[in-house]
Amino acid sequence: MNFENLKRLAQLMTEHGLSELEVEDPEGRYRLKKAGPEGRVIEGPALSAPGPGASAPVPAAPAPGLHEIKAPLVGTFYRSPKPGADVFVETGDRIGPEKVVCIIEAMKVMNEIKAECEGEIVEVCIENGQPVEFGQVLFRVRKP
Amino acid sequence: MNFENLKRLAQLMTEHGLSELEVEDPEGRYRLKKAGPEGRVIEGPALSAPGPGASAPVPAAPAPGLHEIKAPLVGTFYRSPKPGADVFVETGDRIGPEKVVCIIEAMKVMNEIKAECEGEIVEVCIENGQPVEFGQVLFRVRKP
Amino acid sequence: MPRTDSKTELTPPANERPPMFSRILVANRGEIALRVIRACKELGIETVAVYSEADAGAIYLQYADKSICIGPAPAAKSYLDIARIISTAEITDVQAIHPGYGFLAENSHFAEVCRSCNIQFIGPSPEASRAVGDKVRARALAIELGIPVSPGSDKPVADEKEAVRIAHEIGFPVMIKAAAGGGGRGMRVARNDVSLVSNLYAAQAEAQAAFKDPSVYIEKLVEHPRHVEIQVLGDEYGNLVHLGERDCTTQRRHQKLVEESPSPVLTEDLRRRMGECAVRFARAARYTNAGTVEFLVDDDGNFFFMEMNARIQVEHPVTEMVTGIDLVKEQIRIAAGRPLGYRQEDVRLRGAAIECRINAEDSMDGFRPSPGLIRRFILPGGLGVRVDTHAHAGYTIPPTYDSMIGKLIVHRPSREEALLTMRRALEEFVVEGVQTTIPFFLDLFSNAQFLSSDIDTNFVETYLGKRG
Amino acid sequence: MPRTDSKTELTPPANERPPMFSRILVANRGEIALRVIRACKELGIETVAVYSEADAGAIYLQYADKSICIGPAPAAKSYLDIARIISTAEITDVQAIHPGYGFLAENSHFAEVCRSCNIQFIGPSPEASRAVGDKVRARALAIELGIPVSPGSDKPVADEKEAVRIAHEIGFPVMIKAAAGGGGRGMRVARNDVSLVSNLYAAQAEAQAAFKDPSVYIEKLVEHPRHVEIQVLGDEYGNLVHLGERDCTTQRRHQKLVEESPSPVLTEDLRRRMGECAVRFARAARYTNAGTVEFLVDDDGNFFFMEMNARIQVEHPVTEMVTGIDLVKEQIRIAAGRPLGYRQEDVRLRGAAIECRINAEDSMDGFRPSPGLIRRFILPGGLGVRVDTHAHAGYTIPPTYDSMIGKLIVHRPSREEALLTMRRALEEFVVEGVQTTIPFFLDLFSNAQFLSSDIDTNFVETYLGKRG
Repeated sequence: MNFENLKRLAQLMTEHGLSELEVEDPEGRYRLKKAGPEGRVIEGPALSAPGPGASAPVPAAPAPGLHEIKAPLVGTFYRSPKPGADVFVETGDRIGPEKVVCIIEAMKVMNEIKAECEGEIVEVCIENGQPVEFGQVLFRVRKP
Repeated sequence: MNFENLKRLAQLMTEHGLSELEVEDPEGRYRLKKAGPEGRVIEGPALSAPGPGASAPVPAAPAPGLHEIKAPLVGTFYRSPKPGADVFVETGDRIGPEKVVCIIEAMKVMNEIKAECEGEIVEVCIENGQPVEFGQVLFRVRKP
Repeated sequence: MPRTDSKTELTPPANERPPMFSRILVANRGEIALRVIRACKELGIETVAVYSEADAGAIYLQYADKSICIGPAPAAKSYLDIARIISTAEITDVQAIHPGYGFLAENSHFAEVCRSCNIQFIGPSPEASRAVGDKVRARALAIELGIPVSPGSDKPVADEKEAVRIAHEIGFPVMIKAAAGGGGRGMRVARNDVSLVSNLYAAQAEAQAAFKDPSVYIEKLVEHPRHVEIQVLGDEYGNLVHLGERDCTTQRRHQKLVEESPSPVLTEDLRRRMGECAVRFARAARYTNAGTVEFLVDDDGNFFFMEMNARIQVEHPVTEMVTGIDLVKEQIRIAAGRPLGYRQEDVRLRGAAIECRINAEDSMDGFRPSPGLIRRFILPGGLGVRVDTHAHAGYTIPPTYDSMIGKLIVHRPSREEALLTMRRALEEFVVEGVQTTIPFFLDLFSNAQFLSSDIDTNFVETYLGKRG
Repeated sequence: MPRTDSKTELTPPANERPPMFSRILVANRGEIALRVIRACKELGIETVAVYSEADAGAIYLQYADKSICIGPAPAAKSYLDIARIISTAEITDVQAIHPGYGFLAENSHFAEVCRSCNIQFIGPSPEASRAVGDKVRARALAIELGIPVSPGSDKPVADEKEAVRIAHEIGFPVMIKAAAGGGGRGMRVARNDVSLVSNLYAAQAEAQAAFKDPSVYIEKLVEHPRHVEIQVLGDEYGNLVHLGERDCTTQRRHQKLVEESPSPVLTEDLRRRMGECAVRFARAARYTNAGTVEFLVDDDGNFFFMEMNARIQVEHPVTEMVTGIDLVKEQIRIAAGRPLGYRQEDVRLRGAAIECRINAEDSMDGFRPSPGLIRRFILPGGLGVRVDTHAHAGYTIPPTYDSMIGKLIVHRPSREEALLTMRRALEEFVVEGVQTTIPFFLDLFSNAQFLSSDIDTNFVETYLGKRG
């Protein structure tokens, strides 16, 4: 990717007060858009549900300053290695990247999910035994 | 990427008060948009024609400071009372509100159209014998 | 789907067949203007669309070969102004005018002006239009032809005494109707002498107020009536066929909301008899082009002639779906002097079709019109779904005209399947920015009484009353 | 439109009929996911839609009862990931999976995993899928059943000498084909000994590069071939019918662009014989559910078996229009163990249907994909028009998957009328923001050679070459 070009395009926008810029040439295609009150685009998918049976998840905005551990696959979420056993982690626990935080069962396979980050568990977002979809937030972590 | 062109496009926008600009030529495609209150993206009817046979009239912006005499009905526009006779008005003529400026024929009826304004005819917009639709500009008048 | 290669009885010699029109003016707006433009495009005919300032810039105008602004928003100065429309026809050099429905469609004076200007009016002759348009004449003609009408006074009742005499003759319950009436005003039901007398005066007062004419007449009330109408087509050579029925029992304040074909209550025998009556009536009125004969049908399968509509109807698509016949193309072909090309026995009804009128009205608030900008508009699609609409995301519904923004039509092998397809199509239909009748239909298509068609023309009002 | 009340020969006892599914997972995206959801809604079956992050927020997902994100944009980690899909099926407790077309639709391993997990795969059994999916086995089976195939080497040619011997045996021109091939790679035509030898090496090199397997075989070249395929449906009780043909001769680089039914070149006799061959093949392969047998047809009306596709095809709507049969519902019913409910003689073809694939591709620039935001999207409508699309104004076409954004299908009483309806529908179809194949189709539907269907599978490339 040509970052030099991108930078120059962004500068050009600032210099000339542009809110949107699209360039397409033999090298590629670029589309830039400035944030700001005037930059709101009304066009495009609205948030309102179009009909009955609507169920598309609206991703919640992440809490500021918190890291999210997300489900890397779809399956059933388990907080402990087996029924009755202690949970892998609890809120308040300090964790490291290698720490197993939960299991996601998919097709009878128990997949151990590692934290892959350092910090303190501040929220467990899913109840034990509940299904999770890809990308769903499992835990929130305050990084040190 | 041709930054020189982009810069010149951006300058052109500033000079002429453009809010959006799109250019497509053999070298590529450019789309620029200015920030600011006029930069809101309005969904809905674009200016481009959607299909073949498009023919909806795009109203021309009135020249600043000029008054327009518009067709009050649909029919055929005649500049003189009968073939071969002198025209009712010519550019440069000073007119008053009661001055008949043309005839519009509809269903064999010759409807005399009065100026309904004062001033000087600066443009005759329709040729003799041409059909006109409702609201079409017939004459432009500079008011005193 | 009848093919045009089958033989007919009555046709002009091949060398005398007039040529097809090369250019037509569409004297209407919105979805029916688009419907006519579509038919013309497929027939290779150029179109001239007319529009008022309220419709300037509408996308459907761009599908016409030419579009001409004819006046300001009020219909009286644009779509209803005969001079402006004829003048446009002359400057654009068209050979024919299609009036759509509403506006000038059943104005026999307009048809006469067209004729005097040597422009073909796409519809019945002014004479036929007048003959079927006058309710008293039409009823008399039906009686003369032996077509059942509901018994009644046939002319305004002079006084209370005559009213009671007639009511006893035909039997209670009776309907008191304003002679000049329409739209339900001046209409009263009486079930005994006492209510007859009191309602007689009330109806006369209402009629006077509404139509400046206190005349009322009396008809036997058809109880639990269903509105069933027969589509007819007739050419210039005396060929007349009917294309089955449309059941329009689902109405609110005499406005049709749902139409279907076939009717869930017609037997094959009843269909044949009603069809024969419709054709007999049209033939006697020397009716040509597309027309609709309306009947009421009671619980016992008796049917009663109401009136004939001398135009293409809003609900024509359900007939198109079950017959495969393009009614608007047929109108144009007939007006151009082409013979029908098929006989009654060639017409086959296949499957079941249902139409919902999608209006920009708030069905949660008394069907109050809801004009404005449509921000989002996602049409249903897929197998068995047809949509006729001039609207789209970004279209602004002007407040000036009627509130219909489209028609959703489904066609499936059986009524049961059609109902299911309609429901899922309604669920898919997304309109944001204005209120529509879609939520009303979603309710309706979950109502057991409606689904089993155990209804009469009062159903929707009763249902809404219960719901509200 | 066959009704389900006609009698069949082979049905299970009424008391042994398995219940209909109550919940199905749709293992696909875009228009075919929406197509399956529509069918389920009409059958009263709940749906679970799966989607990748690239499709998050798509409107069609909201028509499903539940939608589950299964992975990131790349198909290998979402729509092609068997474990993720099965895992979703388990957590959502569905009884069956509809694979749509593409992705896992013809993956017999996936069908096996479904079976082992006690989930009904909506399609043929893994055994039947494998039997028809292996080109060499399928060809051998066709020969065994007396179904015409184009003469050829039937197995990879050892060397130049063998190639020449076989070419002389079957006669020039011949086609050299990669054994592992597909999509036109490793395919060469030879018209004499010299070009055979040089093309043999070139094809082997191409095959090695493309498939890591240099094996090629030789077949007689069918000149001026038309691609005509037969739709079959088979239930679990041995009932098998064919639903007529689809003519898919209009292709570009082996990608179908236009499909129609009936084929403009098939006689009633040829249709019957091809249909019988297709059913015979399916029966021998113990094929159930919906499948398609592809043939080439030459100028003289000879037909040659090519292969059988073990899935619902993109172009299935044209068959639905002419037969009135909802193929996706039939797939679901068959998978649920329901008998077909009609026999071959109950299947009637009515009128003519044509489909255009509307792709987000710039047909002015080598059909380069054109993903991005659709700013404006106005669908054609009216009589005879069906649109299957998941797109709408405001929808962003992800660059990750195929470029098809919808299918435009028309159905009219005759091919001539269908062509006219298609042209006007294409003219109405407004897409702004991305380039589409609509301008290409508008050109095509004005081309005399195409309109008269005087074409073969090379037509589009020749035509584009001339046009360019």
